[in-house]
Amino acid sequence: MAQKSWMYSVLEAVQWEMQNDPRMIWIFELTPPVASNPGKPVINLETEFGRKRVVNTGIDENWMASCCLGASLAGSPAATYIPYQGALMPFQVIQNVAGKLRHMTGGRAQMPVVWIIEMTGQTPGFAGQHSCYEEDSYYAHVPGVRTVIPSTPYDAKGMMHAALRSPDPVVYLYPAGLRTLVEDVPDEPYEVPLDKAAVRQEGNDLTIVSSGGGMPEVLKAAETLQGEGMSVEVVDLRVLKEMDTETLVNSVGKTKRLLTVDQSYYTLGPGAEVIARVATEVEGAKYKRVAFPDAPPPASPEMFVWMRPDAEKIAGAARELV
Amino acid sequence: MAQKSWMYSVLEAVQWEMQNDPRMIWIFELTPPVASNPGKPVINLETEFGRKRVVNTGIDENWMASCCLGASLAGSPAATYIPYQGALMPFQVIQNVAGKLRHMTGGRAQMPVVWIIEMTGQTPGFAGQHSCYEEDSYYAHVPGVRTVIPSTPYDAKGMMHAALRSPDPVVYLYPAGLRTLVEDVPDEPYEVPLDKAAVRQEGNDLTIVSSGGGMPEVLKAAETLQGEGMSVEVVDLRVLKEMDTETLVNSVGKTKRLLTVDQSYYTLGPGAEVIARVATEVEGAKYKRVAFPDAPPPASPEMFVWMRPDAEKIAGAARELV
Amino acid sequence: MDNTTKSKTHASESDDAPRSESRRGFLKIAAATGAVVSMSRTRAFANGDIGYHSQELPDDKLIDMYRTALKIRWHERTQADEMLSNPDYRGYNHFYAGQEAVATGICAALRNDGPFDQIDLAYSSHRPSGHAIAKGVDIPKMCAENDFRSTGLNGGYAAEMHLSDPDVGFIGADGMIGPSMPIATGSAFAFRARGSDQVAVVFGGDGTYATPHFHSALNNAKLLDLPFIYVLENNLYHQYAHYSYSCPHKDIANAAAAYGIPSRVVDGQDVFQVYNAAKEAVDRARAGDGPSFIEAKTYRYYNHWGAPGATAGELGAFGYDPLAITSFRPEREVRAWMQRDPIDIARKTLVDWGVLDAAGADAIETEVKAEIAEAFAWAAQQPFCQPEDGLKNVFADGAVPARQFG
Amino acid sequence: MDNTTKSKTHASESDDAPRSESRRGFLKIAAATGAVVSMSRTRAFANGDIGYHSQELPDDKLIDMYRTALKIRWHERTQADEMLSNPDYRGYNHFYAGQEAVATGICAALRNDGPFDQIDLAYSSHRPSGHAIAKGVDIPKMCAENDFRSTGLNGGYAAEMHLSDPDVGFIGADGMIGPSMPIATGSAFAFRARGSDQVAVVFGGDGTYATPHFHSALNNAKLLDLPFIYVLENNLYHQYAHYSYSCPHKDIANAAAAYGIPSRVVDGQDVFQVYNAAKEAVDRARAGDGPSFIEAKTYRYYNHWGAPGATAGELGAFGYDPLAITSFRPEREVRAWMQRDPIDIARKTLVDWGVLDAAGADAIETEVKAEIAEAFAWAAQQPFCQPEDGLKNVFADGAVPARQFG
Ligand SMILES: Cc1ncc(C[n+]2csc(CCOP(=O)(O)OP(=O)(O)O)c2C)c(N)n1
Ligand SMILES: Cc1ncc(C[n+]2csc(CCOP(=O)(O)OP(=O)(O)O)c2C)c(N)n1
Ligand SMILES: [Mg+2]
Ligand SMILES: [Mg+2]
Repeated sequence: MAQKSWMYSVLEAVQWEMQNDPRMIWIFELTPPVASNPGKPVINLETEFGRKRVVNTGIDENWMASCCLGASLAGSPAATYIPYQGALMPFQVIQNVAGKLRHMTGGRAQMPVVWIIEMTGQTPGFAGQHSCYEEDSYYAHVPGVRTVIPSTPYDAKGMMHAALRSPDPVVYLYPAGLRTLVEDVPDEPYEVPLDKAAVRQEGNDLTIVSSGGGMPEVLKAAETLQGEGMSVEVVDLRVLKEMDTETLVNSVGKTKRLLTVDQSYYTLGPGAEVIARVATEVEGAKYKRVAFPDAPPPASPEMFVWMRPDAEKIAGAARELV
Repeated sequence: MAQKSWMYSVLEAVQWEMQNDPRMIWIFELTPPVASNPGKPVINLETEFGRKRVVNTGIDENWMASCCLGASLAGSPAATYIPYQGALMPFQVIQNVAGKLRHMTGGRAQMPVVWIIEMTGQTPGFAGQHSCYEEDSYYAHVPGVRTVIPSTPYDAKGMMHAALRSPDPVVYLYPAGLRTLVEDVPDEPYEVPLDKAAVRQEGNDLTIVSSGGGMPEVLKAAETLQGEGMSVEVVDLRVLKEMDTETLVNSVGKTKRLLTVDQSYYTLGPGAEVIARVATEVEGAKYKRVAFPDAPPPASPEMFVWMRPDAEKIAGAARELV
Repeated sequence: MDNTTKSKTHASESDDAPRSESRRGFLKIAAATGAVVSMSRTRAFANGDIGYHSQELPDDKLIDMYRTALKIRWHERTQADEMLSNPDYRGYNHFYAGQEAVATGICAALRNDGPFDQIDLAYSSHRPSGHAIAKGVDIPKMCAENDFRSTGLNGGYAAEMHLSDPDVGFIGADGMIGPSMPIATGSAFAFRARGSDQVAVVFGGDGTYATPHFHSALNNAKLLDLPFIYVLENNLYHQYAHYSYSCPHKDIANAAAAYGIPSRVVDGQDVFQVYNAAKEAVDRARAGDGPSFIEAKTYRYYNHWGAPGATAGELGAFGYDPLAITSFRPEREVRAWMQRDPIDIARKTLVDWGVLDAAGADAIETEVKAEIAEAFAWAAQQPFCQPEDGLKNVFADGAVPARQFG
Repeated sequence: MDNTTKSKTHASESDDAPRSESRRGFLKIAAATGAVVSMSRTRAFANGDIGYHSQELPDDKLIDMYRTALKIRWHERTQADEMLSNPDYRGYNHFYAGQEAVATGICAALRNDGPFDQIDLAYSSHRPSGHAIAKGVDIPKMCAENDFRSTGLNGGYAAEMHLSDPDVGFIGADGMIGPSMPIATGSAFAFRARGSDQVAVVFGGDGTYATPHFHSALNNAKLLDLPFIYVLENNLYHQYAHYSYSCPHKDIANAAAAYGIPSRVVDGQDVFQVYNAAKEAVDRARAGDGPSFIEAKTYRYYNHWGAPGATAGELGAFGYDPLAITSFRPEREVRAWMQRDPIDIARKTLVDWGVLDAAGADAIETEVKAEIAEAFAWAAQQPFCQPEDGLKNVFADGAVPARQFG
């Protein structure tokens, strides 16, 4: 057990799995699989496992993702890290091949593959393509792929173990804004299930549901609101596919107030699905959605910071709802 | 005015625009831009406009879509027909370039481009990749692109004129199951706006909202229900981006019952957005969603037909809701 | 007249190719004279620079290849007849007839049974029935699958375009043009990473050339020296367009050669020449010497999809294809290619080599026809699928909820 | 010592290249001896088979090219200094210093003003400042844009990676690697369809080779004979990887040549050689003779992004790049390339040709420095953006609703 960052926690899981399964491979493009953490050994998958199992490739994210899929079909667990610039390059092969292949083959295809897909959206100053946060929805509509979005180092490690051991393909979203999070993470392997939301804080007046890069600001807002005497329940989706409806319905059944928070674009952001699932089950509840507007993120920090949901805006919406 | 099919109506609009703007181009892959209609001249864009403006290409839908985008940036209105097999091949360029470019350039980029993207999902017997119906959600989450999905020949023609004249990029979804629809369509050009839903039938007990390939079965169900004495309001979204919230809220404000119907997968199907938009505005309403399950469509007709929403299932859900 | 029974005479009458008693001699002389593939001959010739691997094969292996090609052919013909004449039959196909030598020759050079971590893997296309049979899938189960039966190879989920049987290394068909090539390189990547001598093969049409995946697959296969073989079946058309609409090369193999990948053009109508090329490519891959590209010049006897223009009981489709709309392939082109039928060529060669006599060849054909007829008969007796099963197999465990009822 | 002022002496001391009084003679002799690009010389040489188009240019055009290259250089240096020493400065850049001759030489062969339906269009990359200046964008506005000002070239929406100015045919930068090439072919497609003699140019790095878009763009440009020029700036690295990690060719031009596209390697440090190649490609495109590919061998003096490892007031970055993590380019490599500086080479050549004398060249440099300093000063005075404007320009009309407040 030690304080570890999100990425160190992930690579620790990957390292363990690669040590224990000599078939496993890793493909990267710009970001070498290297992580360091105070008081812990540097992890460098490339030097540890060699350049046949861990390969640095050119700018072709669709090939990276496809290659991992093919490796998994040949019996090698496979993972790759797709930088946010290439986040949608492999979309078609994940949506139209990987997501359908088990079903299309009547269960014959086994695909122990994990695509770590970086998401951005956290940094002002980078326009459009370099600060968008939108992949969650695209991937969550795809059937047959488990789309997860851990928001803490602990979950990141446990879900990576679970993902690498799963025979199902996993889109593992990594909001780069979580890079700076640090928490106590066990050294030994453990699994966090790929189908459960987490109640981060219990409360009775209001349920706030968010995920991934939205969580830090939600937790900040919840703290403020709590200080003002509001009893806030905070749910971290963690899993977008299959979404854990039960946790959502139970919570809003109790609070009768649901605020969803997406860093993703408003239209068909994860919050839309959350509200739709709850609204068909819970009667008489009230709803509000906070999200990034349906506009690309502009370069100008003045514009961007105003558009991005943050703790203050979230708290404001919560006050209006309760 | 004559009875015309969906595709004839579309090509009539395209033909008119190409005749009136010699800069305009069309790219195709398998489906030559040819349509015939009883009592009307055959339309063949390739022979009429020649092989420089109308080009048959290889299997590279991303190039087709990109090429049209580049043509539009050079001042040539451009359109292409992407067959359903390639429906997501051009996703990244539409999502990450076209959708963001006007905004990223501070309004400098003009993109009079229309991507007709075929959707399937209507025919039993074709597994997974050849009978899925899912593109609506992927494209609707993209900002900066008008995503429309006309469901009648009349709208198809009017929206094609509007789309080709729009300086905004348009994803124009064509559910291939609508191929057989025929209705009276004017011969002269006219526009149907790219931002308005259509109330197909007025009623007070229940609002059913659907779009595209879902509409024929919804209308059939509404007829059955009407026959049973239920007063059903039917809304055809027509436009997924920007979705016409007002029409939805007005309708459910009146009926207090909302049933959404998607041929698309359940999770983050258009119905989720419809419910979420209404639920934040209308109090005390009740909701139900009918959708294709979160599973790829299987080949077996027995399985597929059971999974696909149809008039009977829609009517059943409506009865439960009211 | 049945072409196959008269092949020997026919060959001696019409061919001006050099002759020899022995297989080796026959091929050597053909090579020495630089004889090349020619459309005007019914006899196939070795490309001068191809090794003579077929001739070293034991008779039973050669006969197996002939039998495999025949199975593919009779599966095609029987299914076409079903589609054309049995109103209860629901299956469909992208027929492979005319191309049998390619699948057969390639798969004959692969390891098709054994533990999953030792066999070679084949990725097929939207036109998979030939590849599936050549790789060794169970034909009755495949027939049942093609007709949406719950006991089919893939439980009725797949039908033709997604046939898959990992047990024989047939990773499967794929309805999309393009994605399978990079995916197949991934299997090759895994083999190299594991230090395995397995090989990954992908079958793709001339239509795959234009896809962006062509570049991705070849570039990375070359950069990483992957044990990967790209078999491009150039049947001249992608759907209704001649390949010159999408490719500036006459020989697509030249495009692959530009990456530094050993690439060759092979007569796709001669199963033994295809085998020769495959053997070299497989040997190269197993030795760790990287990828190969094989362009097989071939032709399909039917239209792109289904049996439009075909007549029950007759081989090939010459008639109108309503799907083609504006472009048709000339009937004479079809007939010209049928003069160099891969089944005929295989048979003639084996008879010529003394591996089979006409009676033996006929007997095999009779056996194969019966086997295929039985496969279709068995398939037709199989149960339909349970509707609710459509919710299974989305993930490894459990089923997803029904959503269609609200 | 300022390299530029001593260039003439330096050249005469270290060069063993043939000499001639006249421009024409100089180049002819260089060509006749088959002199090729060599890293060990500071002097640039014509590739033997390149036409001598630069020499035919009027003096003012040649001087313009020198001035443009200088503008790019001083924009880079000034911005780097701002980033390194002005804590209020918020802009960033993917610096282009070292590659100035490429953008300058290419754009000098293009039509950069006139009505939109007559000018040539350039598509840039994530490293756009050089291309933007060479194509003629307003430098003060560009500086304002890079610092997120509302009066910037693109209203503060774009910043560096999306600079765009259709008025000068600069369709714009693109932060993604790959998509711009097929898009650029689309503009060329439109020109051909309209019977226009306009040309579309795309600038891409060596990193673009591995993208699937490389194949799409070249294949379709060739098939349709599009007036399209692909300028590949091979600066040896894509981000932190040498191009040999992603490309099996030493000369990427060979990959393009495989499509049947006229392709050449050019010394990317010599603006006049780049111009020569561009002129031929543009002439070919305007004449309807299809696409061209130009690989310019070049080098960037700074690290991939921003100014890590650089020192204010000094050209280039030699130090540690914290983003590189595991791979670094050798400092000696940087210094070796800086020996063949494109600004020095342009200046020396013009002095050698008698177009400029040292004093004239110095005067231009002084002017350019002042112009750039003014541009930055003006930009720093410009207003910041209005937050609500972020909701505009999503579509041509109106604004989208705010959603961030619930
Ligand atoms: C990405 C994609 N686009 C379009 C199609 C439609 N399609 C199916 S088969 C085919 C032609 C394939 O031609 P080729 O690769 O030559 O194979 P052949 O049919 O000749 O065996 C096309 C275009 C598809 N399946 N996938
Ligand atoms: C699709 C995509 N993947 C990854 C990146 C991240 N990225 C930005 S620049 C770059 C390297 C580009 O190298 P090159 O094309 O040689 O241009 P250079 O930076 O050398 O000018 C990469 C990988 C990107 N922008 N787009
Ligand atoms: Mg073909
Ligand atoms: Mg580079």
